[in-house]
Amino acid sequence: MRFRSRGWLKVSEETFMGVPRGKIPWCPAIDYEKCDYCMECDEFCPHGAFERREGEEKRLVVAHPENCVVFCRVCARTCGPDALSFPDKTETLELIKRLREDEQDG
Amino acid sequence: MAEKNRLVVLPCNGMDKEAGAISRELALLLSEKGADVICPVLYQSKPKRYQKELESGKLLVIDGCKTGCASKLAREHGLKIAKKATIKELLKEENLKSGKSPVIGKEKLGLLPAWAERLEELEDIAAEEGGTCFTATVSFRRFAFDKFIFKVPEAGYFFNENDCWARVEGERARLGVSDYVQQSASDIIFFEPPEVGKELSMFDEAGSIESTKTALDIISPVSGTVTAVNGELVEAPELINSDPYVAGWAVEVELSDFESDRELLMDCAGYFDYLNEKVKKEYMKRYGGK
Amino acid sequence: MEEDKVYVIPCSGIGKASASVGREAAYTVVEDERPGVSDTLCLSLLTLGDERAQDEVRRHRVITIDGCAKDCAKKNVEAVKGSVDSSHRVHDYLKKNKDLKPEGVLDIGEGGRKLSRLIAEDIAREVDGLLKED
Amino acid sequence: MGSVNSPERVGVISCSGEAEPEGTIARNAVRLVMEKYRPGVTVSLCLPLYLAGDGGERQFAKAFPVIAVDGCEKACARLATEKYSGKVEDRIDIRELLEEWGVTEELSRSHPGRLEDELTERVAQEIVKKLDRLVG
Repeated sequence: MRFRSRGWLKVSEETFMGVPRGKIPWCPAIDYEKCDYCMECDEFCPHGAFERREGEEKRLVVAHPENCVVFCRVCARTCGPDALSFPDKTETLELIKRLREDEQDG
Repeated sequence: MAEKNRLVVLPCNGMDKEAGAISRELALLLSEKGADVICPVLYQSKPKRYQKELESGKLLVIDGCKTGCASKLAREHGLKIAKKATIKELLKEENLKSGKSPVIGKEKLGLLPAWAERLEELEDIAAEEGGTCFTATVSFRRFAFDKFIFKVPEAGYFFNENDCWARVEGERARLGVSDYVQQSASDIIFFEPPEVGKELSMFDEAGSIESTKTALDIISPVSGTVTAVNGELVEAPELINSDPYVAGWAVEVELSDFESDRELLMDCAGYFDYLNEKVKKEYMKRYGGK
Repeated sequence: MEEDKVYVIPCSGIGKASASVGREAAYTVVEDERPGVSDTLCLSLLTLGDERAQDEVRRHRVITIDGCAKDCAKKNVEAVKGSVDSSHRVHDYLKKNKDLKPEGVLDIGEGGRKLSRLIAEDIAREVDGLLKED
Repeated sequence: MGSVNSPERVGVISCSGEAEPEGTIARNAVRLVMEKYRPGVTVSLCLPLYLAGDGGERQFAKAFPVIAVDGCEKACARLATEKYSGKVEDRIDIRELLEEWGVTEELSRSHPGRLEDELTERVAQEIVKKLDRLVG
């Protein structure tokens, strides 16, 4: 499965469900023990969460976690060696609920 | 013959695994108790043969495994599935697994009479009252951006910020993706449905779609249990492009806690404004605010 | 129906690679596979109601190829003569050949070219069938 | 229907011209302008969608200026726009241009080679000129 990034889908919301996106720790984590740098995830992600680093030890990084769409995990499916993991969804949702309350209070 | 509520059983009849053999055996046990049995093989080539039985009785579908061949067959022929069981799940309840050999194991044979009784008493999956049949006409609000026209329903739908909707009627909801997803993903060529019976928490994946440009999950706006998937959509995923809010529904669920889910969702008016902003912002980001 | 030729009419889609694939398939049929017995014409002439083009379409068998589910080619021909003899959607081929995703609008790439050949083969056979019928 | 709420934009509609080499040049030139030379400003309109689409193309052509890029004297792109939406702001006739440039070689509609590519580039530049005049 190969997909090219297209600008049309490139969107990073400043907030998600009323919470500043930066406060929600949702993005993939790369397990560098497993990653074989096939770059399929980067090829796929239309939102530009990943970035390639030529000549560095870690040739792929999650450079723009804020571009990652909260609750989207599709890139993990493109990963052959299963090197991508995401935060726990239920915990993330609980956190968002708490932050929403804070936003409303404050 | 033609008494109402008489069971009409459509088993999977899989010949190559134990689960298939069990579904066939169960159908035969039920037939001894007076149910009509549809042979899925004959039904495929001569569906008319069973017309009378199907018109008069209530359809019980027994699938062997998750592939759900019997359910698919029923859906393809537009049959209304009243009751449904999956052998693998019944086995799981007993902490048993389906064997690879098509010969039914002894310990499992012993369970079958009790299961047959259970299936006779099985409750209908579709709510019969309350009119939860999603047939009401939907009207839309529209806004234009460039040559694109975006549609959002006027009422009855709830959205999350992943651009997925839930159309809620009573205790049930249909789920799908919004017109925006349809337009930005472009032509959709695959729909991978979730399992019927799958428990969904809010924001769980309720199936996935793939277009010529990208792939994405349908992220459920609600929590509940999947009671049906849109079989037509598996055959014709482009329905999401032509009619994302009605014919392009993906999944039907029985809601488990809509009152609390709803606090986190946008209603139609809210989503209309949200989408308007999103489209504009996206454009600015792409072209630097020209 | 006149016997001499079958029209193979692709859609005019400009924003999608699948439309380019459809056009490529049409050219393959009318130029390489079945020259002389098949031909194409500009869909826009039908959209506009050009009399000569409409007349051609009415007098001959027509096969359409569409790049998306909007079915412009099919609909525009149907608007002239009620029906088409056969219609194809590039995506139906893509569904069966997932690995042949076309690359871009201007260059459909190797996958796109293979896909267009599959469509062209089917259409060439249909052209033969339609000519025999007449 | 909500109002059209987008910044300055110009629609460019290409003749569909499947049967003519000028059609292939027209389509590819519009695509070049849209992708490479003036992204963001250029919105390409698909001609048969005037008839088969959801109304988005017609709506757009009513609200924004449109340049018609025609392959030949039949001027489908211009005529279709006039029929469904109103007048065009500017127009190009590729066959006319080719005459002007003294191109007499036979061109291919299906296998564009170096000459066709070069002509496509030149037509794209013509479109850009007209576009820039409109946007100011």
